[in-house]
Amino acid sequence: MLTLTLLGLLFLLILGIAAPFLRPERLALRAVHGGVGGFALAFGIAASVRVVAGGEVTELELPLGLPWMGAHFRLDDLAAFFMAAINLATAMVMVFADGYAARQPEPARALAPLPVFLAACNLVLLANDAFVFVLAWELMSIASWLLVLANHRDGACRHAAYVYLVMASLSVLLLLLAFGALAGAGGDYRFAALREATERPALATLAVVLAMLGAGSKAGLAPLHVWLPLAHPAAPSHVSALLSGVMVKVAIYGLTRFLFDLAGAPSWWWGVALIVVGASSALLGILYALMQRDLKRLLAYSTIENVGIIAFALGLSLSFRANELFDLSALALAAALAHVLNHAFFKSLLFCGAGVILEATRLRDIEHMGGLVRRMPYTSLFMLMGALAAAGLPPLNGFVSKWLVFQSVFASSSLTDNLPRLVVPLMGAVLALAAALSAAGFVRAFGLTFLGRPRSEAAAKAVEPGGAMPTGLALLAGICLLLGVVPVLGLALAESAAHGVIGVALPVGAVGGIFLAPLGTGGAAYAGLLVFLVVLGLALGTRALLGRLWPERRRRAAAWDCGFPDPSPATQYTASGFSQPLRRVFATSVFRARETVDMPPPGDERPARLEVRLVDPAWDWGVEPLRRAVEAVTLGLNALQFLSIRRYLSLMFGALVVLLLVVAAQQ
Amino acid sequence: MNALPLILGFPLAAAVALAFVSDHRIGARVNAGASLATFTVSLLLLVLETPEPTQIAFIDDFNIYLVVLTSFVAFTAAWFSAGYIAHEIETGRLTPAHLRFYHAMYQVLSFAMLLALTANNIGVMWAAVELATLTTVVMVSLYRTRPSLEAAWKYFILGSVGIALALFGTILVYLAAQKAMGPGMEALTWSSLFAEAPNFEPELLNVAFVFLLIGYGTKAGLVPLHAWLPDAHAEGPTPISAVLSGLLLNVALYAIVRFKMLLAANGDALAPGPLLIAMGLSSLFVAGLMLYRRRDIKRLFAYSSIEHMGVITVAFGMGGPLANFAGLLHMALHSLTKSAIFYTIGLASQARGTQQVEQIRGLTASHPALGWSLVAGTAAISGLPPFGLFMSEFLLVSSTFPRAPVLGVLLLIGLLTAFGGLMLRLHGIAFGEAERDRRPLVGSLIPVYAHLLLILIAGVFLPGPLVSWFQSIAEVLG
Amino acid sequence: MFATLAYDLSHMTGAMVLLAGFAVLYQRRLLGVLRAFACQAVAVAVAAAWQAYSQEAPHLYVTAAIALLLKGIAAPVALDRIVRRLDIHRTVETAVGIGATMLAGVGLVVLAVLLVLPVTISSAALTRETLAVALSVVLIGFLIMITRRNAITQVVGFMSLENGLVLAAVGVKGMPLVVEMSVAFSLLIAFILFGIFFFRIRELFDTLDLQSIESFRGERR
Amino acid sequence: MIQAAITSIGLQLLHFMVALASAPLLVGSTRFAKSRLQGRRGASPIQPYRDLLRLMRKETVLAHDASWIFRITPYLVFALMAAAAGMVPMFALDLPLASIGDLIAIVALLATARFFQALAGLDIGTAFGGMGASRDALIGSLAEPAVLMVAFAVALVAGTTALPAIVRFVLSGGVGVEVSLALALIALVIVAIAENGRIPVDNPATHLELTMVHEAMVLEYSGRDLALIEAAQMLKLLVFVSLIASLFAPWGLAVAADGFDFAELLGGMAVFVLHLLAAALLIAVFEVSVAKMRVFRVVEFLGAAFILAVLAVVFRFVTDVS
Repeated sequence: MLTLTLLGLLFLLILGIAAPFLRPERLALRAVHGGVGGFALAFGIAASVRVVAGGEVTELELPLGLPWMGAHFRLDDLAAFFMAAINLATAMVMVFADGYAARQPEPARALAPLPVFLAACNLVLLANDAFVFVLAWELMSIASWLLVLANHRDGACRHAAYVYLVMASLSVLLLLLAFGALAGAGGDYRFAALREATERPALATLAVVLAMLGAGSKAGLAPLHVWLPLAHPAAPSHVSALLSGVMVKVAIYGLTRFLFDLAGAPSWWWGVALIVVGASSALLGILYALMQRDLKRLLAYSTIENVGIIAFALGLSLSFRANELFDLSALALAAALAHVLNHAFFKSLLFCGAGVILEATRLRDIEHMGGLVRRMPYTSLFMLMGALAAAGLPPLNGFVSKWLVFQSVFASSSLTDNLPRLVVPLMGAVLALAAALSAAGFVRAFGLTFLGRPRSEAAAKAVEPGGAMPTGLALLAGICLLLGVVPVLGLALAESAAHGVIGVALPVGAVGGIFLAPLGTGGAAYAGLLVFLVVLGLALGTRALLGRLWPERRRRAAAWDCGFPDPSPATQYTASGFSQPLRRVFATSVFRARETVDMPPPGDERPARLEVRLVDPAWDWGVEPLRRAVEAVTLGLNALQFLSIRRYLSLMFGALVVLLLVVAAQQ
Repeated sequence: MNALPLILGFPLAAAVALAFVSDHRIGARVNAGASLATFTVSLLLLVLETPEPTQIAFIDDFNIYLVVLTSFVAFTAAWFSAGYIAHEIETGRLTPAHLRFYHAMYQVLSFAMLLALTANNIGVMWAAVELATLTTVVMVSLYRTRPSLEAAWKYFILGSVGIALALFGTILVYLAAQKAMGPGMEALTWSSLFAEAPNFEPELLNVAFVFLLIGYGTKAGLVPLHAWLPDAHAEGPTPISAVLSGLLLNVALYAIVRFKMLLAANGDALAPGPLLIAMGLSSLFVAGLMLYRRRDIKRLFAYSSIEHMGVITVAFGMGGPLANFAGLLHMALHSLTKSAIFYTIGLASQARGTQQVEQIRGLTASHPALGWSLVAGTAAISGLPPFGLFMSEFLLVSSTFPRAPVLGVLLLIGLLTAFGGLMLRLHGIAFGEAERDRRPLVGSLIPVYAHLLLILIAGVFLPGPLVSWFQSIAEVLG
Repeated sequence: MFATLAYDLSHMTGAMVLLAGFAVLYQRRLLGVLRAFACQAVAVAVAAAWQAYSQEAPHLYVTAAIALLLKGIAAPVALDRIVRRLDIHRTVETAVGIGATMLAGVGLVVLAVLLVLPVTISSAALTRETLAVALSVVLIGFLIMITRRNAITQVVGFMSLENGLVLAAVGVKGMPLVVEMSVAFSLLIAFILFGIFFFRIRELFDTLDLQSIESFRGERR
Repeated sequence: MIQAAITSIGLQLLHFMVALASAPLLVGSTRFAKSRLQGRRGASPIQPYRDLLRLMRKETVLAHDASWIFRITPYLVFALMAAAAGMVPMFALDLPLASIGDLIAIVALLATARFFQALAGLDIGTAFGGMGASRDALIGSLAEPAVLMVAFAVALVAGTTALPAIVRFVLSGGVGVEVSLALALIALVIVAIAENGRIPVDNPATHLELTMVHEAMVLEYSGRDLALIEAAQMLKLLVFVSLIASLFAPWGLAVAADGFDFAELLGGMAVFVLHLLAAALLIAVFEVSVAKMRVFRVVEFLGAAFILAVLAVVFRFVTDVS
C-alpha cells in the first residue's frame, strides 16, 4: 500500500506540472479537481481501512534525498489516521471546488499548486527521516503559499501571503534545529536513529521546545498564530477550506509525531506546556472570532480555537503518559484525534459555505448580510449544521470530540504530578469557557449572516448557486451529521490510531455499538443516535399530537416588535452590537477593545457613528515591534551603500587590523 | 591524454580571434561556440583519468567539478549574452565597437577564471585572479555611463588593494614554506605544498592567512569588503553580472578554501574557523538586512550573492564532514542558481526597459514563463525545496545547532532575515497588477530552464561521483 | 626598535624604506610627499639590488630597475605633472590629523613586530626584522591611502604599499616570479594613473563618490 | 427481559407525564407564593395550565419575515427541554433515557435549546430580538462553563459524569459534607436563577426593554408556538430544580431497579412534591427580597458562580489524595 501511495503522490506531482499546459481552462479545472479528488478519495478510503483493519507497519527506502542516507518512508497507524482524515476532507472539498473555482478571477493560478499541495501533505505523513519530513513540510508551505497568492492582484492578499511565507519558513527552520538537536553532529537523520538518539538532556529539552514552536506556529497555536487569520481568508474559499481543514492537521501530525514518537519518554512539563498553550489559544481564538466582522476571518480564528482544543487534549495525553496512566493517555489522544477528524470536516464545510455566500453576494462583512436564509435555503441549512458542529452542540460531530475531551479532563484527578493536577482543572475551566463562547460566536455568525432582514442590496439580491457547490456542502454536512449521530465511526479510527501510538487499547465499550463509553461500561456514556432520535421524536410527536388536538391556524402579519415595528433594516442588531456585551466583558483588557461613539447634537442631520477598535496582542506586541526594528536597522545600514571609496578602504583596513590583532593575541 | 591545455587554450585562442571580429553577430556566435567547445573539452575531465599535476596546472577532486561548472556557466552565459547584446544594440545602449572588445574580454575572463582554478602555482593563481579582476573592471564600465564608470572605478580600486594584500599573503605562504621546502618553485606549487604543509611555520601561516582572507575575501565580496560588488553587478551588462556572481566569487572562495586546507593540514596553526565564521555571519546579516531597501533589481540579487557567500563561508568555518559538504554543495548550486536568476532579471529589465523594482510589477501576469522562472529561481536561492540549496541549508543548519547552539540560532535569524527581505521584493516584482506596456520577450529562456532543471535534480538526487568528490574534499578541509 | 637594525645592509635599506614611509606620512606638502616617496622607491631599489647581489639572483636586478625607473622616477614625475596640470592645491588634505596618523603608524609597526616576533626564523630566509619592516611598510601604505584626501597622496600610498611587497619578495631567498609580480603591479599603477588622467580626479576616492551618491539615490529610502 | 423493557419504558413514560404535569405547577405555585409574600392575592397555582391551554387554542400570527428556523424552534426547544427533563431523575432513578447521555450531554441539550432560541430571536430582524439574543449569549457564555465546572466537581466526587451513578454515590453516603460540594451547590443555584431568567438576572413578568432578556427573544411568538416555548421554559426550571435536588438531596428517590415498587414510587413522588414546593417557596422568598440587576452586574453575578465552581474543582483536587 505504501508503494502504491507513493506512486499516487508521483502522479499528483505530474498532474501539478501538467496542469498549466492543459487547454482549455475548463478541462484543466475538471482534470485537476477530479484528479485530486479522486486520489484523495482513494487514499482516504484505503487509509481508513488500513487503520481499522490495523495492518502491518510498512517501511520503504529510496535512493533519493541525502546521498549517504536515502529517503525513508513509513506507514503506521498514526500516519494512516491522518491520511484518512485529510484525504477524505480534501475529496469532498474538491467536489465543491469543481463548481466554485471556475467562478474565480484567475482560476488557473490556484490549479497547479493544488495537486502538489495534497502530495506534500501526504508526504509529510509518510516521511520516515528528518530530511524528507522537512522537505515535504516546506513543499506544503510553498504550494499553499502559491494557493494563497491565487488572487495576487489584491495587495492585502500579497501581504498575507508574504507574512505566511515568512512564518512558514520560520517554522521550518525551528524544526530543522529541533531535528538537528536530536540527531546530533553525527548527521543520521533517520527517524529510527532519532528515536534512539541519546543526546545531552539539555539539547533534548531544547529540541522539544523548538518542535513545539515550529509545529505549533504552523498549526496556528498562540502566540505564533498571526499568519493564520491573514492567510486563510485571503485564499479562494476552497483553498481556505484546505488550509484550515487539512494543512493545520498535518502540522498537528508533526507535533504528535515528534512528541509522542521521536522525542522519547515525555517529562511532566511537556504536557503542561501544551495544555496551557492550547487552552489559551482556544480562548483567544474564539474571543477574537466573536469580535470579527469578516466571515472568513471569523472562521480562521475559530480554527485557532479548535487547534487549541486539540493541543490541549494532546497535552493531557502527554501528562497521563508521563504518569504512566496509559489507558487515560490513549483516551485523551483519541479525543484529540477525533477532534482532528471532526474539525477537518466541519471547518471545510463552513469555509465552503462562506465561499458560496461570497459568490452569491460578493460580501465578506457580516454587517452587510442578513436574510440570506430566505434567498439560499440549502446553503443556510448546511451552514446551520456546520455552525452547530463548530459550536460543539449535539447531535453534530463537534460535540462528540469536545465531550471526549471533557471526559479525559474529568479523569485527570488520577494524575500524580502536582503541577498538572492543578493546571488541568484550571485550564479545563478555560476550555469550558471557550466552548460556551463558541456557541455564542456561532449564534452570532449564523444569525447575522442568514437571519433577520437583508442589510444591503447585495444580500437582498443574493441567488443560491446550483450544481457542484451545494453538492459538496451536502456531502460535508452529511458526514458531520453522520459522525455526530454515529460517533463510533469516527472514534473507531481515532481509537485504533491512539492504540497504535500509546500501545494500550481503550477500555471495553469505548467504541462498541451506539453507546460511547470511554471509561468502560457503567461510566459516563453518550449515544448520539438515541439522543437524536429522542429529540426528533419528541418534536415531531408534539407537533402531530397538538395538530390532532387543535387544528392549527396560522396567519402572516407584520412583526409586532412591542407595537413599534420599524421598516428600516438598519434598526436590527448589528454584528458589532451583538458582540458588544461580550466585548465589554472579555475584550477590553485582552484586545484593548475601544469604542468611540460620535453622537451628533440634536438638529444635526448626520448619522451617529460607533467605531470599534481592537488589536490582536500577538500582532501588536510581537510582529509590529519586530517590523519597526527591522525598518530602523535597515535604514541605518543603508548608509553603507553610499560611503566614499576611502571609507570603504578604511573598512577593509579595519578588518585587516582587527584580524591581525586577533592572530597576534592568539600567539 | 590531458584535456587541460585544450580547456585553457580554447578561450585564449578565441579571445585573440574575437579581437579581430568586427561584426557583433558573428562575434556573439563565435563567443558562444568557443565557450561550448571549452565546456565540451572540460567534460573530458570527467571521462578521462585525472592528469598528472604539471608545473602550471593540476586537477584534483576540488577543482575538477568547479572547472566543469565554470565552463558550463560561461557557456550558458555566452549563449544568453548573444540575445541580450543584440537587444542592447537595437536599443542603442551599446555600439558594435564596444562588442568586439566585449567578446574578446569575455573569453579572456573565462580563460583567467579557468586558469585560476586549475593553476598549480599560487603565484599563477594570484596573477590569474588579477587578470580576471582587470577584465571584469573594463566589462563593468562597458556602458560608459557615469554610474557604470563609478562602479568600475570603485571595483578597480578596492580590487587592486585586495590583490595587493593577497600577494603579500602569497609571499608569506612561500616564506612559511621555506623552512620545510627550501627555496624554489616547489614552495609555490599546490601539489607539493599539501604534502609538506604540516612542517610549515604556523605563525607565518596565520599571518599569511589573514592577508589572503582579506585579499581574496575582497574578491568574494565578504562584508565588510563587499562594497564594490553590488554596484559592479548593477551597472555592468547582465551576462557579466551573472558570471561575476556565478563564477568569479566562486574562484575567490576557491582560493580561500585552498589556503584553509594548508592551515587545516598544519597542526600548530590556529584554527581559521572562527575568522571565517565571523566574516560569514557579518556578510549574512548585513547583506540580508540590505535586501529590504533595494530598488534596483540587479543590486538586490547582488546583495543576495553576498549573503550566500557568507553562508558558504560559515559552512567552511564550521568544518566537519557535514558542514563542509554543505558548503561545497552550496558553492556549486549557488553559482548555477544565481546565474539563472541574473538571466531572468536581465530579460525582465529588457522587457520592461528598467531595472527599478517598482516598475517591474506583476511579472507573472505580463510574462508568465519569465515571471515563474524568476519565482522558481528566487525560491531556489532562498533554499526552498525541491531545489538543491535546500539540502545544503538543511545540512548546514541542522549540523551546526548541536555543535554550537548559539551559532545555530544566529544562523537561523540571519537566514530568516535574508529570506524575508528577498521575498518582500519578490512579491513586488513577480505579483500584482502588471504595467500596461508589455514588450515581447527577446532572447531565450532555455539557459534558465537548463540551470533550474539541474538544481532541481540536485535537490532530489546527487550523482555519485560528485558526492565522492565533495566527501573527499570535506575530509581534507577538516 | 630601530636599534636592532645595525649591521646588515638589507636591514639598513629596510629601515630606510620604513623611515621614508613615515616621511610620507609626515609631509604636509604634495611635492614633499612625492620626494619622500621617491626616496622610498630608491631605497627599495637598492634593497632589491643588494639582494640580487647577495643571493646571486640576477633577475632581481630587473625588479630593482623597475622600482627605480618606474616608481623612483617615472611615477613621481608624472604625478608632479598632474599636480601642475590640474593645479591641485599643493597642500596635503588630511582626513585624519598628521599627528594621529603618525601615532597610528607607530602602532602598526608595533603590531607588525608583535606578529613577527614568535616566528622562529629559518635558514637564510629574510630575517625577522626585515619581515617586520615589510609588514609595517605595507600597513603604513594602506594607512596613507585611507587618511589622505588628495589623489596624489593616495596613489603614493598604494605604491608604497607595493614597495612593502617588493621588499618582502626580494628578501625571501629564491622567491620565484618576483619580476612577473612587480610587472603585474606596474600594470595596476599604470591603470590608476591613467584613471586619474581620464577622470581628471582631484581627489581620488572622495569627490567621485559624492556624485555617485547622486546617481545611486534611487537606492535611498 | 421483555418484562424489564416494558417496565422501564413505562417508568420513562410516567416520568415524562409527571414532568410535563408538574412543570406548570412549579411555576404557578412560585408565582402564587410570591404574590402572597408581596401581600397580593395572586392567581391560583394552576393558572399556568389555563394560560397554556388558551395559547394552544389561539391562532398563530407569524411575522412576514419569519423563516423555517423561526417555525421549527418552538418544537425543537420544547423537545430538547423534554429530553433533558427525561434524563434527570425527579422521583425515580434508573430512567432508561438517563443512560443515553451524562451531565455534559444534558448541559449540551440546554445549550442547543438556547442556540435555537437565540436564532429565533434574530430571525425576525427586530431590535428586541437581537437585544435578547445578544444578552442571552452573554449570560449563557458564563452560565454554561459554570455548570460544566459544577458537573466536573461532582464528577470528581463520584468518579463519573453519569447522573444515576452520581446520585447512587451520594445516596450510598459515600460523601460527607465537602467544601467543594457546598461551593458547587451555590454555583449551581446561581446558574439556575440566571438560566431561568428569574430576578435578579431577568424579570419574567415585565416587558421593559432595559430588563428583558428571555422575553425579548420570544417577543414575536404567539399562539401555539408561544405556548410551547413557555412550556419549555417551565420545563427548564423543573430540570434545574430536580437536578439540584437529585445531586444534593436525593434521599427518598425511588430506586426502581427492578419492576414497579409502588410504595417506593409513591415515596419518590412525595419527596418530589416536597422538593417542588420547597423550591417554589425559596425562589419566591429570594425574588421578593432582592432587586433586579443591571445587565453588566449580571456578569459579576455569574462570574462569581463560575469562580465558585472552579474553586470547587480545585478544592476537590487539593483534598483528593487518591
